[in-house]
Amino acid sequence: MFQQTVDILVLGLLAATALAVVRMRTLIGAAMLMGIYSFLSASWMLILDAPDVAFTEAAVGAGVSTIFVLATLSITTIRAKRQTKFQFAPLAVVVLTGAVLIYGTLDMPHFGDPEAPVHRVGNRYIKRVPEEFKIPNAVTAVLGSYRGFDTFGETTVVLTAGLGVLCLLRKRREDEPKVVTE
Amino acid sequence: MILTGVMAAILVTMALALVRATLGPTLFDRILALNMFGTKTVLLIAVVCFTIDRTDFLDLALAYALMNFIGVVAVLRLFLHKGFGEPEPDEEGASS
Amino acid sequence: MSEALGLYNYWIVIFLMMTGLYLVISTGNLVRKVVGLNIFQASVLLLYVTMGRVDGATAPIFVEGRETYTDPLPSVLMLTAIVVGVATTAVALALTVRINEAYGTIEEDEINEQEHAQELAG
Amino acid sequence: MSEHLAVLPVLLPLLAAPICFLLRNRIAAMGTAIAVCWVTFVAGVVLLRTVVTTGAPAIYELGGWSADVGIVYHVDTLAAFVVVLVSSLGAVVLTFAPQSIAKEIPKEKHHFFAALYLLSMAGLLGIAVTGDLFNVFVFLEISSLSTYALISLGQDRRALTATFRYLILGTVGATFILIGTGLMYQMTGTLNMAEMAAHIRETEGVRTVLVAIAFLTAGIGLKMALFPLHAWLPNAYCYAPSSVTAFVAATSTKVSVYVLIRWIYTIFGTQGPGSMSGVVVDLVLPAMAISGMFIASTVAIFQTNVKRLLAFSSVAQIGYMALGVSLVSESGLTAGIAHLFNHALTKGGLFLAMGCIAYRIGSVQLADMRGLGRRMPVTMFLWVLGGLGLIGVPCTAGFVSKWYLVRAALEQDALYLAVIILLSSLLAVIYVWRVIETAYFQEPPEGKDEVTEAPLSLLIPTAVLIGASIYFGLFTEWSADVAGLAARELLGVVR
Repeated sequence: MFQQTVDILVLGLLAATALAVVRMRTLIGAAMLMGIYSFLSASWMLILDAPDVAFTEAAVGAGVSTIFVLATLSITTIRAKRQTKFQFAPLAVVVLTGAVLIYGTLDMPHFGDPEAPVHRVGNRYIKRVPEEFKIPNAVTAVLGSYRGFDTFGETTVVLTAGLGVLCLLRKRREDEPKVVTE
Repeated sequence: MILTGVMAAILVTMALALVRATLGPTLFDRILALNMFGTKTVLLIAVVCFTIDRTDFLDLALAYALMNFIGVVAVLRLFLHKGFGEPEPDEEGASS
Repeated sequence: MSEALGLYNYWIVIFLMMTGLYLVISTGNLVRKVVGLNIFQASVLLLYVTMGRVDGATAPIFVEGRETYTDPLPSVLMLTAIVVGVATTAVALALTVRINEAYGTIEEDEINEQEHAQELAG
Repeated sequence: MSEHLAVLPVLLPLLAAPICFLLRNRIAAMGTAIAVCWVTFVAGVVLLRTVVTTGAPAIYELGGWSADVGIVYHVDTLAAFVVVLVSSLGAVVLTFAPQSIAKEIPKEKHHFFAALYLLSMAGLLGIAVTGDLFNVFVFLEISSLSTYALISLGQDRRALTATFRYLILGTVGATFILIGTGLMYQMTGTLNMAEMAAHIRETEGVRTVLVAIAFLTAGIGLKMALFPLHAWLPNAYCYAPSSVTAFVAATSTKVSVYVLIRWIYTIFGTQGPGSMSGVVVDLVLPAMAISGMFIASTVAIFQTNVKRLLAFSSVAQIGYMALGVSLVSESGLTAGIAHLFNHALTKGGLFLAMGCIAYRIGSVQLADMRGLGRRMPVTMFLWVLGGLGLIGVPCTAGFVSKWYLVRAALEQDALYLAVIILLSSLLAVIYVWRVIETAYFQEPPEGKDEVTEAPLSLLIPTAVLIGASIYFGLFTEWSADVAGLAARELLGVVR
């Protein structure tokens, strides 16, 4: 009962934050609400017994992403144009996509079901990690060894993004971005 | 039982902070709301740790507090010269 | 009733994802687009983490006296996805900075106007 | 050495990328990158030979963990074929690049170009060989992020906005793929594609899996620019640096088509009990493919920028591949796979020819190409050969794959499909003819500097690709036979 009440409350708060981000007109406000959203989703992850993700989301999602957005705002502009007219098409796309997803949930195993097929590989890890590794954290073992190649890929993604950002923001020596007339 | 009550109180406070962050109107209001929200998250985590009986996760709360602190300092540094007092411009042509 | 309670979490997560997606495709401001993308991706994390949950279990960090643990694999996948998300955000924001330098605005319609003028001139 | 062959084509460019960046010297960086690309190509060819001669897929367990807990590389004929395709085109285009980017990219960014190019190639190769669904997502993001950065190197400021649009749509596509992967994982409890396929047969008609298929198809459709989802492609191709356009056009969308084939045939299954991709294959894919073939070709006719003309032509050609994939027959799939390869050669060659033209006249507008047939005879001759390949004239590679496609349509008594294929080829005749007419039968514009032929270092790679597209049109043993072999493997017709 406790679990369900907390679920409903925290999820409701998350939904309210997401709506507030959409309604938010000022850019700094949107960035801050994004940070709040990340903090809140990180708390919910902890309630769902995923402390490792909660930790990373708080540091990377709430911390780094928000600061990136705010830094961008501080060197570009904090002005946002007010959206004049309401567009129907995006809402239609989103409602349709959401309806398809909800249709998909109807056959899903229920939340928290220990018999759900999703735990097939997870249970193998739970069984094998204490035997094969001397560390208590199963997530670390999977991240570092069983699926270490994904982690390597993840590091490469960071390298790629770093190179991309450096390449984009490096000032050209000769000139500013120019208008090429054809 | 008492933990449930505490949890509910924290969630209500979070909702109030969210309202302030949404309404603004000044940048300073938003930064304070963000900071307060972060503090409430730290408390929420502490309560959750006791309810699920894994007090070893209390370390997480420490990390959150740190993130919160750094975040607010960073925000204040970034907007040092933007002026916190006035409502933010949200329209083309509004004074900045 | 149990149907609704068992799937309630998923439905809210879907609502969150769609809110993010709506912001991405409806707004003309580049920074708000990036914020929307962030919300969209952060909500997908919740979808995965929700799947990994097991009733009555505890986090997959082994301790004495606990037998059931939640699924570690969704956590592992989402740790990767968080980093991928922030990497994408960084590149998108760097592009926004450059676009602001080149066009003097981060509003899509104003950029389109300028591009149209450039097309006619060239 | 040989037991690590499967992982070698991915690791070589991946590890060489940071080295290229750290070298900082642009000549050293580009030289290293070119050398690594060619070594990767050799490794890819050896890998394909091994897979074809042993007759069994090469399996590589990363970190020594077997498929039930770890990530495995699973290289069958199709995967090895795509590895050869990506590495060969990557190597040829990169050989073209140094001289071309010298004019288009500021000198201090050349080592970035080399590193990002290698990362993009490594990402694409990683997608080709992996047997793990989540690993596909990770490598897709590596290749996408580096491609965004490469496209943004374009000279025109519109390259930035084109990249931004590509980034938003590409990330939405990738997130759709992530959602689809999550739903598949939720219902099967595994990420290994082979194991997933086995479990999916047990869960016949589960609605969650159907939705997962829809999301995976929509996501990869965005990435491969399937017709109504192609909005990012024309401007991205148009304003990217010449060599980037050639590389991306030749490899990136093709690898996405490969991913679609892999999912439909390996995971979802196409026939027998428990096959789930019915609606996608029967209805969605053909409809998108055919509308793309017509509408994109028609739009291409009205373009005044030749690079954008070729970009719309790419959207149309993706339609041919998707149509071949959707026919679910040996010749249909062979046609799709062969067209993947043939179109990569042809379009790669054409965009390189555009690079030669941009190098000399500094523009890719149709109006500036007037009379170019006399001033740059070799380049324009190569362009014409490539254009004929786009149309599908006999003796070009484009003909071979379209021939297979028509044959597959006739096998299924779908005469209307054969007619549609021929009609849409007529549209290709029109847009290719517009360029030929401008280049050969119009007077050069007055008052412009005299233009000479492009330097050999640009012409030779162009000639290699165009020549290869003619070669594989005349001698089909290699390309079409390997494609046929891959198709039989996918359909479960064991050799």
